[in-house]
Amino acid sequence: MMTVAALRAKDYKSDIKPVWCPGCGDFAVLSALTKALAHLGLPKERAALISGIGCSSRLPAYINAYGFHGVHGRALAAASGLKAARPDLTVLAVGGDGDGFSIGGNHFLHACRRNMDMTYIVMDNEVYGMTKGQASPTTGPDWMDSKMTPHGPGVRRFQPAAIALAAGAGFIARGFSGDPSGLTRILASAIEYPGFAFVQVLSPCPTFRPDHRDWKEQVHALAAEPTGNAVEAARILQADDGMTTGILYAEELPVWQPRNQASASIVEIEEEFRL
Amino acid sequence: MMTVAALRAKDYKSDIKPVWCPGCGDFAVLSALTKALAHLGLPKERAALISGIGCSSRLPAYINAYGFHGVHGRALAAASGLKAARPDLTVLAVGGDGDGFSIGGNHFLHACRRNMDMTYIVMDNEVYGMTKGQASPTTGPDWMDSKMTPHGPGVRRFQPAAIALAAGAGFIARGFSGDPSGLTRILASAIEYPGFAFVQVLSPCPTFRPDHRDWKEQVHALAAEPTGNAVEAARILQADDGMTTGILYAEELPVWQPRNQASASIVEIEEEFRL
Amino acid sequence: MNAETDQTIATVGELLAHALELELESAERYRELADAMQVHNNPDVASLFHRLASYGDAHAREVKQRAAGLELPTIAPWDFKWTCPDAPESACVEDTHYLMNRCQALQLALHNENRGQLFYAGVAGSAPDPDVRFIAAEMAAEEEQHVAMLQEWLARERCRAEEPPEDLDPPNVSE
Amino acid sequence: MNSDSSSARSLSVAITGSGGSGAVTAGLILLEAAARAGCYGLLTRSSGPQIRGGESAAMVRFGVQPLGCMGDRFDLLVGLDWLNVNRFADEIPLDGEGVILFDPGVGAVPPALAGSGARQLPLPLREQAAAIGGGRLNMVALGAVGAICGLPREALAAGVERVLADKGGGVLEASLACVAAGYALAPEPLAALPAPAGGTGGRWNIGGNEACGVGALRGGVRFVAAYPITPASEMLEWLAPRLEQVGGSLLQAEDELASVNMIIGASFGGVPSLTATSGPGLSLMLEGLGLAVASETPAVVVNVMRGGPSTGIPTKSEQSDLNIALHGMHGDAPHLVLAPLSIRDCVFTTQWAVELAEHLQTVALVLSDQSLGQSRVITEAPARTPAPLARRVEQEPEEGYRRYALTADGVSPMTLPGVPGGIYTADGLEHNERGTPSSQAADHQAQLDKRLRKLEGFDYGPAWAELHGAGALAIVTWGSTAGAVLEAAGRLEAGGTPVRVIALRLLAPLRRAALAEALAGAERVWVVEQNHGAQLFRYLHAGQALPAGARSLARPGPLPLRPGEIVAAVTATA
Amino acid sequence: MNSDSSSARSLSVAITGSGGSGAVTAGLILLEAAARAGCYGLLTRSSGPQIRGGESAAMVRFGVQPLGCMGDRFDLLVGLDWLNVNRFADEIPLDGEGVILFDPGVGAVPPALAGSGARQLPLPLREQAAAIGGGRLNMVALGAVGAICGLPREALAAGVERVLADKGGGVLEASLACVAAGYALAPEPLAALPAPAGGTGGRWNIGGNEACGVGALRGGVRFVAAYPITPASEMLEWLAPRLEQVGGSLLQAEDELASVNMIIGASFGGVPSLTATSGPGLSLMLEGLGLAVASETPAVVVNVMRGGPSTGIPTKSEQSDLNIALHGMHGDAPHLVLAPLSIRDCVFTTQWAVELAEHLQTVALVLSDQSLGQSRVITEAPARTPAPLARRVEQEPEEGYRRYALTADGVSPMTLPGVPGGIYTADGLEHNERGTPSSQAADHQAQLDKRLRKLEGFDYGPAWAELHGAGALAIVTWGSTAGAVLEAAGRLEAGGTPVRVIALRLLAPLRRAALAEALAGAERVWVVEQNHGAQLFRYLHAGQALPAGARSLARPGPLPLRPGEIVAAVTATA
Ligand SMILES: Cc1ncc(C[n+]2csc(CCOP(=O)(O)OP(=O)(O)O)c2C)c(N)n1
Ligand SMILES: Cc1ncc(C[n+]2csc(CCOP(=O)(O)OP(=O)(O)O)c2C)c(N)n1
Ligand code: SF4
Ligand code: SF4
Ligand SMILES: [Mg+2]
Ligand SMILES: [Mg+2]
Repeated sequence: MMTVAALRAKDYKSDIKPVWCPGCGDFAVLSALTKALAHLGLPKERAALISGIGCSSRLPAYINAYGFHGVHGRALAAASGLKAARPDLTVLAVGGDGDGFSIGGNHFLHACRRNMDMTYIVMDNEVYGMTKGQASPTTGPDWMDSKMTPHGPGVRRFQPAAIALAAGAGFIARGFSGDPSGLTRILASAIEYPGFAFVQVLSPCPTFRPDHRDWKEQVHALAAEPTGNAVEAARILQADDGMTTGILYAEELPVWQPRNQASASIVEIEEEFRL
Repeated sequence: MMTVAALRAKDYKSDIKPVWCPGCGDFAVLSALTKALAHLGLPKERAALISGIGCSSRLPAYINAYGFHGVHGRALAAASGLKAARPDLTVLAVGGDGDGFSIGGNHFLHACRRNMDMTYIVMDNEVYGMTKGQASPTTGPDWMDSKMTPHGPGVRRFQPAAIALAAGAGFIARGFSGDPSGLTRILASAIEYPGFAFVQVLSPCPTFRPDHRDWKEQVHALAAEPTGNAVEAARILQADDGMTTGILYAEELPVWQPRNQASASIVEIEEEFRL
Repeated sequence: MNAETDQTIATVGELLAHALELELESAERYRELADAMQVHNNPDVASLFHRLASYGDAHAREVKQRAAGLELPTIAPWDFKWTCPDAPESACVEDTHYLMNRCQALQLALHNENRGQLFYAGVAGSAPDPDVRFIAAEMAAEEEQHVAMLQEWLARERCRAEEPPEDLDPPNVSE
Repeated sequence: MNSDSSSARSLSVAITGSGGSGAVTAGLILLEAAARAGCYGLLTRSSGPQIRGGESAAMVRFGVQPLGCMGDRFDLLVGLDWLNVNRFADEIPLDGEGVILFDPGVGAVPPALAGSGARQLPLPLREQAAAIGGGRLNMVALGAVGAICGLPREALAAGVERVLADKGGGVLEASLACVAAGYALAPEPLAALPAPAGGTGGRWNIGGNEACGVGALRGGVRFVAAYPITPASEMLEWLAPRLEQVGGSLLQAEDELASVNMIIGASFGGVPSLTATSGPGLSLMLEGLGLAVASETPAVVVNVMRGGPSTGIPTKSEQSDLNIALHGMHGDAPHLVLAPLSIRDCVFTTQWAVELAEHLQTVALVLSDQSLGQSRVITEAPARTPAPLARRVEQEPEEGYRRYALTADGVSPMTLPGVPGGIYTADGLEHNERGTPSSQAADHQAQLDKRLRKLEGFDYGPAWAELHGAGALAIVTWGSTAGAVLEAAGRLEAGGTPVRVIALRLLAPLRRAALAEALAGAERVWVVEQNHGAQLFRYLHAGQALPAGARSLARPGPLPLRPGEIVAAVTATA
Repeated sequence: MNSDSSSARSLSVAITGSGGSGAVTAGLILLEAAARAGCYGLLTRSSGPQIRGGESAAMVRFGVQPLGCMGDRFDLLVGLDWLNVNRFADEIPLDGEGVILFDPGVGAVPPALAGSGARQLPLPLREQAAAIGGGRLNMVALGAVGAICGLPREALAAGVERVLADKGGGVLEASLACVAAGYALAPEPLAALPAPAGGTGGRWNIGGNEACGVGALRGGVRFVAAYPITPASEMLEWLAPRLEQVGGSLLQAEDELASVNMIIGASFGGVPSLTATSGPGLSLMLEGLGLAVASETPAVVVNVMRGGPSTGIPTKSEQSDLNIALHGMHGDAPHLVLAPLSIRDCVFTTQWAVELAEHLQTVALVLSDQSLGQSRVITEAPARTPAPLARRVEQEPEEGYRRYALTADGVSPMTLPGVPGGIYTADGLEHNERGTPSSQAADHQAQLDKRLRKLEGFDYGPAWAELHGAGALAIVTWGSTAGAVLEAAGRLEAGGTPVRVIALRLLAPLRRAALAEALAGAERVWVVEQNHGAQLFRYLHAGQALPAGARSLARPGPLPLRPGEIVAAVTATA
């Protein structure tokens, strides 16, 4: 009960100063994540953060935990390998909407199916921040501010939550960087969830999407309790406007983790070749 | 009215003999597809079939139309490029469950979203036939016949139809190679559909999945009319057992096709650089 | 944004836990902003935020002293009883810009201190426990001083609207 | 302060400042102004790791002759502020002849710069800017720079008008006023270039990425699929609306695996197609490119190189992707590799690459780099080359048409979807002449021979390299480094050492005989390139194209190779 | 019929037949039987394009000395039927000394075979098989082959028992009866090998893919992520259950982009990790491998080469992935490339690759190929090598730990997640010693130098190559081709021409000094390899490691290089 918490959020912050633009939503994600880690009291050297490439993917270096800043789109693959080999670690994959849903879409699908015990945080700003503001899969069809898609991408948005559900994820949540407490709570639940926990964070990019100031007005918390019924969730998520925050679906599903129980020596195994 | 069709299915068959195992479901797909093409009366040189790698991906060479047998998993990408550049052609992408849902999963997601006017036929045998019988994304978690996954893949099946819907496809159907007429009808509708039409064909691999002889008993046609309501479809597909055949969802959605209308000469464009 | 408490704060321990969180959070956030400004070559604003952060530190120390001997409850980050999205005194990140000037930074700080003040005033007005009300009122008064101080600084600042708001240079690209 | 000692008389000015100070904008205006004054010029830039608002530097060099590289030193450094300026110390070499212009109000010149011994020229820039509504320090500084460099007032005004044309809100007016104030502020011109001969007639102000875009359009590219990546994105952003104007299109793909396969699909459809990327993206494209080689589908990739390996140094230039470009595909997969030798040459080389790829039904990789792609140049308008090489398309195929027929020149006539009687299935599996998969030794050998023959046997004409001079000292180089090498050669020649320069534009297939001829009689051979592994040097040795005693000057990025460095290297052992 | 003329006295038998005829099973039994009779042996196979039920051929060679390749000719061809047998004509060279064994009931020997002049030996195989319940022609033929080759009856029976051990339903019994019947059917032994010295003691019957698996386990690999691909899948299928037995695991990934990044993740976690693939998969892994190089994360890839480019000839062998293995990553990305020299050597080379990758914190590519991977050998049990090179792990890092510290040997001590005080973020961006991203020239140069230094400076000992002989004629080769080269050398020596053979196991970094020493005094140097582009020849020239007059014998697959072909080439110009 009544004690001052042993670890504070700032113990999980590294001494490297973010290169993010002041005002970037990712600062709030960094802060919420450190709070969630502190709240859970995880020893910092037992957590590993794996990312791809993008502004958001710079996050691991800002956290005082082991980190791997890999290549664009492959954070989930590297995280899955790490978790398979080192089930003792708390593994978090983090990145952006481009990293996770454009180039990394396939790993997203298969990580949802595979349901390894890890957390995946996508800082969704509906844009490629790092490369100067091109449309990402979550960008609306009519957004015309990128010269690469002068008429707007013209394509239906990628629906991360609905796709995660169809792909088999058991924990699906959406947070908003403008609601740091709510986000902290979601992140803590996600990390605690035994299995693949997917958290989409609406994390605005004031530099390339100044229009997202509106998000403050648009987000709304899930009215009901999160459902554990996938069919019901499918209906809800298909109809969702993409701005509903909270834990949208949570259900415990069989977790995949390789069975690595030593039972033979190599010499024994090699016997099979002997004449 | 009562006339003899000008083109018969066999006009769409090439003179190359399939390397498929006798009994392979893909023969029925080949046959249904040539019938559908004949029924639609498409000039054969105006159709192009694009595939990846796998037993099923060998199909283009067996059809008397232009074909591209590309690399594993990229059929939809090549098909999209072709359609973007040559909107006048009837473009079909074809392949297997490994090709389309494992290595090609990302292009599947994005082709569904992009909704270009083409047809995608996946011959789903729940196995990698070409490489001798490993588990594919649609293989059940407990299938233990591959030495690569001796305890079975242990992972939830990939749900092609539900994922296609979540990703934004407007035409989603499932056929069965054991029901050639039903399949022909579906394929003809898919080719006619203006947009991205996805057809999953349950096409058994007697060589590596002899257990799929059961499919004949398991498939069942969709009871109701296909819905055009995505929310309703989400509910249905999430609850679906994967063996329902028919057109599962069909709704016209905005088709993406680049606007390539010449309006300037290169010399005019170059003016911008002149001092 | 509304800085009222959405639930009642019942005990002195709870109030002090809130106060401590509020000050630590505010210091942390100002420090983060200071770093961001440093990284973005805005040393004036960076030093201002550093200064504000050090006030937060000092206040946190005061609260700790006040709490000496008391056991403060552990409150999950999301269970703090304020309805505004975050601790009242922590700056709203999305309102910052690398070209912001001291005036804008002070306005942002003022806004936060105001919210802090309102928070304590709210508790002082509504808590059932008179001890809680008393301490909260004291803290509200303290916050009022901060507000006054910031207002004074702001007045000293020759705030000019014509400071160029736009960066004519293109953004950098990387990775 | 004196002008450059090289044969190309020029002035080099660096403008530095932190986010929002407008260093780059000032640089762009200075370049345009110099151009309007009749100069040739070059602008490169550098910046910190921040996305927005970081420190940046614009480096402008202008002079009376075309410029292919930055100089060894700077005549003038303008510090709009000193925040984080140390980052650029390596990039902006100053010496006792140089001048540092600054406003004393922004603080004393930092030791790293002051230590150069450059003369300090404090001017009340800020005060002037403050006096003008909406005034900015960078514009006042720009005015002063213009005066100091002896640029006409009107040229500066014209430059401001062009670069800030789109800005509203009185920015233009305020800027003009600031420039005028700055101009008035400056002392006598400290340096002036001789009045350039001729007008500015047909000259262009163009960046390398745009120039590749122009080359692509000229070459006939009408479809581009791509995924954004630094430093190639500007090419795509330039192309997207313009392709549409000429009846083509650009598709932003989900990743590079998609983009390369998309252009292969489009090209199979008969539309010349291209993608642009940088190292990490190129890595992902190799499987697709191998397919294009094997299926003989034309495909062009412009790879704008950046520091490697892996994510490396994305914003800086390096010539370290030669290896992957030459050898990155599995199996024996001969293809074309080209490299533009200057920003202007991006137009020609890209156009040529497209035409060659189309004609030879193969992959052409164009190795541009960040130093070309993200820099701007003032140059003569690139000449339009006549009679493009076209794709050999069979419009009325004969009965028994064989897509992969074994022809004497190795090019098998191609049909396009839509052509009756030309139906075939393209394949990445080895195949016979009809395209049917085959694992027979004879088919494999025949198709491998054919795919090599069409490349080796083609007559590429003189464009395989730019040749210069005829000394006993030969310098072989490639791509963007050519500019610095040519300037070094000019200096050596001015100093009495005749030099021959062989700047390779066509890297693969290696024109061994032509190179041998170009090297004939050379007594000392140097190979100059900007990478760590001496990739060209090794490649030339691999082709037995270098004499035994050849020497390598290979240095990685991010700093550009400078003429003086090259002169020093090749003369040190003379 | 006479035994091979080479120094290794051996018999070569091919068994062909269409789907269901059991040619491969018969071959596997023959190999095992020969082994039990005290012979060394080798089995390769070939098949049609059908997935299942196509024509196939098992080629078995056995003899009294270890065998590293197939011979130039076959002593005996057994035709179980003649359907599509022409496909194998190139692969099974017959001559007038050879014998063709068949049942006349399956039809006359096809002209392509009959034309060889081989003696025809019709036997009533079918009749015998029909006489036995569940009897099969292939087993009768096998019995006859055994008798013809002079193999003891018991050895055949033991072979049948081992290979068919798992089959139920009387298959084993019927097969034994058939073999006995066939044995009785045959005429006198037409050939017999001299009684082999020594027993079969510690010998193994193992395939190359399995051997790589053994090497991986011995090297400490405990995590594998992979995506199936021909001809590497068997390695994965062998490893999956066995990894588990030693406390590790195998994860079947969604694609190769995933698999390579998964092993990087696992390796970052401290677990030695590996993936196996073939050309198309390797192409997709290059970006990930560049990341492993830059972030200094150990990673091993066994690339089982097949015919290229693109999908190429997936079921056939070729050594054409040397280029991509050496140079396929963008940027300057030095790493290790190794190639096993035989099936047996797959064990050592893979183990060594793992240990080197771990120790040097880099990527090791192992270039196996289809001819190793999918063949089986009877060989001495591979010796266990002692004292593995381990990863340099910092268990108790000091304050201020620097992950990428600049050390004298270039290896920076690594911490693993879980170690307090060792926290760092691995990065593929260029970085400083701490791992913080940096675009400064000094950091880039220092880290590039370090990553090269750790590879170049390491003492690899004598295992970099297998050296043999000391003639004035030197043959340099690599990988699987070593077997044919060594046999060719044996023949040349038997013919009075001393030859030295340098079979490279470590291809990168190139051990230039050691190679120069090995080549010292050689008057004629040949470089022998199985690809179209003379990739090794060019690579050695690139490293200036070959004398000017060196000659290349490079020929693509699918046919294996044969000893006679090599002898002919190197003596033709003698
Ligand atoms: C293979 C590859 N392709 C492209 C890039 C260029 N690139 C870097 S980050 C990025 C997109 C970043 O967008 P997102 O993931 O949404 O992150 P954000 O910057 O918005 O946080 C791209 C395309 C790359 N680094 N590697
Ligand atoms: C990049 C790459 N990885 C792996 C392979 C090997 N491969 C060929 S086909 C195939 C799977 C085929 O499965 P599927 O698509 O379901 O087709 P099927 O044979 O079952 O019809 C694989 C893994 C390849 N050719 N290329
Ligand atoms: S560009 Fe956008 S996403 Fe990137 S740091 Fe700046 S605000 Fe954040
Ligand atoms: S292996 Fe299976 S999928 Fe492939 S051809 Fe045979 S039956 Fe069809
Ligand atoms: Mg983003
Ligand atoms: Mg399949």
